[in-house]
Amino acid sequence: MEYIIITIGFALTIFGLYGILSQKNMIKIIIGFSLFTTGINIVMVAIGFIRGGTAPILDEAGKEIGKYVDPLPQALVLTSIVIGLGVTALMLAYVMKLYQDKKSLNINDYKDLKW
Amino acid sequence: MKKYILLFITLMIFWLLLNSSLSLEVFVIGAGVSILISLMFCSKCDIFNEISLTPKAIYATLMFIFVFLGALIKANLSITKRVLSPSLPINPGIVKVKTKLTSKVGRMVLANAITLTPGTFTLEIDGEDFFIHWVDVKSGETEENTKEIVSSFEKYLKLMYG
Amino acid sequence: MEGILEITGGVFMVLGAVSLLVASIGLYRMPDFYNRIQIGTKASTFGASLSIVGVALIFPGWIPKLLAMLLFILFTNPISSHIVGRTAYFTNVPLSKRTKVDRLKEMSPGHLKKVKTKD
Amino acid sequence: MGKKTMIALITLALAFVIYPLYQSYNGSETLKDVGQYYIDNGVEETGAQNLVTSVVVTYRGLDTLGEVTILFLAASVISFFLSFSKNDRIKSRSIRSVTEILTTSTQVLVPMIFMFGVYIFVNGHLTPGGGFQGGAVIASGIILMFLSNPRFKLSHKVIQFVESTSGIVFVLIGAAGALMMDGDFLSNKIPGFGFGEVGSIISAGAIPVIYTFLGLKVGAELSNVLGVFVESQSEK
Amino acid sequence: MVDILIYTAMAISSIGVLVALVRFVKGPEKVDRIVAVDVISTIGITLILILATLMRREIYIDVAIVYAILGFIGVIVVSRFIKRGM
Repeated sequence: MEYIIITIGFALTIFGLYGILSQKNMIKIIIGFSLFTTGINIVMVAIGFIRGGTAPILDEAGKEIGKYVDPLPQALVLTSIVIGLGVTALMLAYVMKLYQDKKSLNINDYKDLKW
Repeated sequence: MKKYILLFITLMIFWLLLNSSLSLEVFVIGAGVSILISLMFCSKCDIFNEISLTPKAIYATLMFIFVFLGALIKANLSITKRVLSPSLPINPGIVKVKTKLTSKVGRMVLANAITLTPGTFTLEIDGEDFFIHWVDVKSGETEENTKEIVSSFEKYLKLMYG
Repeated sequence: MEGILEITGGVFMVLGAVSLLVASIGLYRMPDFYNRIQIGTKASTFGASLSIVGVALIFPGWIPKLLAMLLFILFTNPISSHIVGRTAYFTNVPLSKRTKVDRLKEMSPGHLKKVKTKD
Repeated sequence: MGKKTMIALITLALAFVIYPLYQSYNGSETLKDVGQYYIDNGVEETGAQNLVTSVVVTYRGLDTLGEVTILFLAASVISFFLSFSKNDRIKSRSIRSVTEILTTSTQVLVPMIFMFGVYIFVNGHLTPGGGFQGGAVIASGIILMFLSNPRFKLSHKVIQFVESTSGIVFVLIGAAGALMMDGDFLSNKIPGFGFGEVGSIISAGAIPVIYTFLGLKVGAELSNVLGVFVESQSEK
Repeated sequence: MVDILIYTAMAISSIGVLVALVRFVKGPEKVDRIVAVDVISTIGITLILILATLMRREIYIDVAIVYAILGFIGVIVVSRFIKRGM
């Protein structure tokens, strides 16, 4: 079971990197970035998994099972998701500003920082 | 004033359902939050004024729920038959029906009920006309279709929301 | 040792899953968009509701939360599919060839002018 | 060498780098030391049933403060970038009128979504929820208001008031922990906050209070970002 | 016995996700994809419910409600994006 999850995580990471490198449309690059982040988050959560464990919430139903997954990676992933959201929103704002200037979403039209 | 109280009661019921507990702290926190939210939003929630709570309306509500559940089950049986039969027996079309309902809630509930019941799907609302996509069209006449699709729900909704 | 209620709940959940599968098959088989959304909305809403009823039969202590969820699903699913259907009609998604009547086309053009997609 | 081959090579290189990680992974049966410590002592030390919450708010509370600051910075930079001049305002954003069903149902749904967001962050120490999740749900309610009413405008004064007040209260509660108790910043054992029975809604000391203000702050920030995006769309 | 029934329900719903995914890939219109996503998110809610039943934990239902809210709003947002103003 945990192998499925970690495979999906790594596959999303690789697809995300491929999307960042191969796409020309800036919105699609942002989507690739977001896939990359999601893949890494999934891998982090999967590393904290324990066989037969349940969510680390110790209420009555949880105490019956008595085996919990690691809470630390989940807390880190919560932080990572929020920061990823901020970064994605910032990138979208930059893209909107760039589009207002040049009316183009193609990354090849922006050569101002190319040497 | 009525709309504030009704929104407060709705939110409170939702809160108690979510918490599934009736202890004092839950009740107090829920009441506080519900009052805040209903004060914030009730400049726009005019639809709660249309709900009437007379015994007749409550009876109509219960009857509506029964009719609706029956129609839901019938709808899904007919859908299963249609989808799984190899020849795909469909006969689609967009028809127009008229409704006499004037209240906003009633029209919304009617549209949702039409969407969830046999073979019909609300595509557009324009004044008193509902445009409905129907899997099994029999005729294009507005009156016949109104009788077939709308009238079974409408008589209860008329009592519920006026 | 299980009670009859739990077995009934399990059967309800299987029926709900079958209804969800019917939704997917209908989505796959139907000839045009409007028929697909009909099947998809009705069968998926019904399947989710049946599953919720099944869970409520297995664990009666969960009924309040499940009731909130059931009401939410029954309320929002038709709304979202109505909006998608409207979107489809006004972006000129074609109707199937088997369509008999289209009374919406006869509307006054001023009110129902189709949206031009600007690309 | 074409561009396509370069891309394929770089992707393959990443795959090769992470393949040993993937291969050496075998699902474990026991926890690592830190995780085991949290499981054993977390409930007694903080009073919160949800251990993720106790990690986020108490054990790693300072990191959360930094995280909220990053979110705040992102929101401010976005509103700085996309700020638009007040004199050229468009007449309306929409081409066609919004369907009647959406405007009607929004009046019921938005208060309920807000209530659900409040439920999520008030119960952050009992259920899989918390301030960030509740804030996101509240912001999704704001999206629904934007969608149903093309002329809807967020009141920036209210947003700024909610955001700054909850930020200040968050820091003040942390400072109160440092002053009154044994010198831990953002400790949750502050006299005056309820320590009920574990599992009831008033328990875990300052955690629900902190999470409530965190939820309000995150909700206000995300709504502000949404509002700025929508307003910059309606320019020209 | 009940567990077997629940596992059967899980398997059938998962097949449903796969069949809906075929429609998502095939299209042909954008709205077809949206409907496929709508159906998949409803099946996902049911799968979370089934998981909660198997693990016997009530708290997972909260996750399902959040998923229902986000699916509803996501569908509306995407259809508005297609129509450029509803």
